[in-house]
Amino acid sequence: MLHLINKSPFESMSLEDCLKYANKGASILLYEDGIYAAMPGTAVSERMAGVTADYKVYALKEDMMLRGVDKVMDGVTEIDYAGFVGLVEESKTASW
Amino acid sequence: MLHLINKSPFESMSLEDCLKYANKGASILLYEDGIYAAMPGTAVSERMAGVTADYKVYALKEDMMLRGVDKVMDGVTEIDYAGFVGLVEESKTASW
Amino acid sequence: MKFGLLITEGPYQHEASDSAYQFAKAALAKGHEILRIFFYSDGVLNSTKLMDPQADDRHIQKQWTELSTSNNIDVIVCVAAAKRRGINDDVIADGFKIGGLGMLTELAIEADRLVEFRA
Amino acid sequence: MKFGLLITEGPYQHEASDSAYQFAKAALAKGHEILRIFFYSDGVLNSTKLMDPQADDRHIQKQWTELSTSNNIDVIVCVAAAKRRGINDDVIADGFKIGGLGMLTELAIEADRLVEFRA
Amino acid sequence: MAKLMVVFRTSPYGTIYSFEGLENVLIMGAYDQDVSVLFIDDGVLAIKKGMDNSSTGIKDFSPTFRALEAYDIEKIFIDRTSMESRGLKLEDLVIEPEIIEADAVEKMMEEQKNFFMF
Amino acid sequence: MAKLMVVFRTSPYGTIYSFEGLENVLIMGAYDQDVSVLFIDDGVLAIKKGMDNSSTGIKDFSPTFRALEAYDIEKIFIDRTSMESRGLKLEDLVIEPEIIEADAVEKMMEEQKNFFMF
Repeated sequence: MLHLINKSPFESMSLEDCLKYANKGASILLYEDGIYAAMPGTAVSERMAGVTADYKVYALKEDMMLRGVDKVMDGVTEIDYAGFVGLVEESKTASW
Repeated sequence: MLHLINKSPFESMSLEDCLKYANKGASILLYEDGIYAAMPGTAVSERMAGVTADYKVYALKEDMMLRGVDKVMDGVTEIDYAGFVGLVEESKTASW
Repeated sequence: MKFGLLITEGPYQHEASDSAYQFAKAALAKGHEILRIFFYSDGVLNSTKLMDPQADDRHIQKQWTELSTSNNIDVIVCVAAAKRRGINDDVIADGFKIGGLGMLTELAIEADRLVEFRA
Repeated sequence: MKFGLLITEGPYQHEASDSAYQFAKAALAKGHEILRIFFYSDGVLNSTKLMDPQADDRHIQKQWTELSTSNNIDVIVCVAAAKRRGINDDVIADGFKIGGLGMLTELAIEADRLVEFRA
Repeated sequence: MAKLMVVFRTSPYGTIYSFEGLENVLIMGAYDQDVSVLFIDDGVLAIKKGMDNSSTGIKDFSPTFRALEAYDIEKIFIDRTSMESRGLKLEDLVIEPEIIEADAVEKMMEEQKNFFMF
Repeated sequence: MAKLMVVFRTSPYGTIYSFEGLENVLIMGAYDQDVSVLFIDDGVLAIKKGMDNSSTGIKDFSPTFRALEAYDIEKIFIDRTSMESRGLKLEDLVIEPEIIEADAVEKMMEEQKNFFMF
């Protein structure tokens, strides 16, 4: 399953909600304001390190650029919209 | 100051954000989906007991009725829209 | 007291319009003056006369028009926010006026209390 | 693959429309078929031809119209959601059609993948 | 018959999603498919008993959930932790969904042809 | 002169609030009032350096924040904890607000004739 997260981890529980149901090994794509979960050195980085150990975590490059987020933390893979489409080819998607 | 909270405490950090800035003794009005913070017996009830010790916490009766929330936890005062207007008469308001 | 209201969400999608309407009625009932109701962001969508909800639902635009005309309240739709959302003179209902964002600053200067209904 | 897209937020207010548009372009570029793009909830507001954003901003309705007509994609605006938000035949732009909610169920039955762009 | 599911995960009234999600379920019921409904997170609040819209005029749609069976939609599930963390028991709800555990949710989603989240 | 303030508390682009809040600040600058701007919570992300809209076409409004001084708006503040918890330092921002502590925020709001939150 591919889980889509588009809300800031500092304001919304949507990522935590998703993690209650997502089985280990599932894919999680951070896009729109979900990007902020992948920024290095934040108050959620330690939590996110645990998430990247259990899930395949991606961040959408176009939304990173728009927000001035030029790098993501270790364990997160940057992909573009073509990569987003590729993930959807592989799995059903849940939008949180 | 009167702080207005209209989001579910299970999904949004807006109440916690507000509490970072609100000095003890300030008023907090829970309305719309903010009502759920005042429901007894939930996962946030213990946290809310601490909040009611430090702040004057109100819940909007009309939004309780709409949601089928027929009672609020100890320490929270039910008010109607006339009471909401009364709180605004007393203080400036911040909408979170 | 002199109240000003700011509404930044669209009708039906979010409860903000409903809450603001109930608040306005309660404020008037307590003898307060509402200087202006200002619609910004998706709030501008409250003003379209094309709104046509189900018969058993409230009609949010008509509620505002009735409140505005019977209490002589200035109800302003921000022109910049309206244009990008497809609200213009062709669709705006009676009781609403399209106005500049400066009218929000003026409201903040004049009102004793500004109350914001937002997401 | 056969894709279906569901969009439930209005233009400009939320990034959902922009993301869905970029996704649709990328899916077409990879050779996928988009069976239908369905606008529900505030998503219906993407369809108004009265939309008039600032000159230096993207024009979201025109983007959809261009995508729809040049790729022959079925772009449907839910009639129930549209009516309560003031979207009807008077304001709907070329490339969009107003349709019943059943067309969303049909899309879910037909599409290999349904992707939802929401708040 | 395609397996289709609607997942309710937002609270009612504050936003319209659960109401319009319900409209979607009712239409799906007319298509003779294998339709399921699942309540998780704040979505469980949409089926709480005792809603009363008399003081606001906002449309109360909770009675319509009771009509789901009349639309031949009988596979209705609720996540236990979502319900319990909001202080709700089955007798607090206008319908009686089957309780499932959180780790069954993703599998249930995977089994569908497609699903919606509202 | 009335004391007026705009508080930015939402992240940019995901929703339009910070962009339309900025439009509001610029208009306020034309009214010869005592205007302040405060960044808290996710609002601090609106003034992050390095934004690049070339791949999406969504309007990049961060350069406009740099124009605030030209509009005679010089009282610009940022909450330390909001900035630090998002891994940001002053040099990461397109403007240089004055850093304040969280317990000063409510007092700053109280001192205004009125304020807006976006």
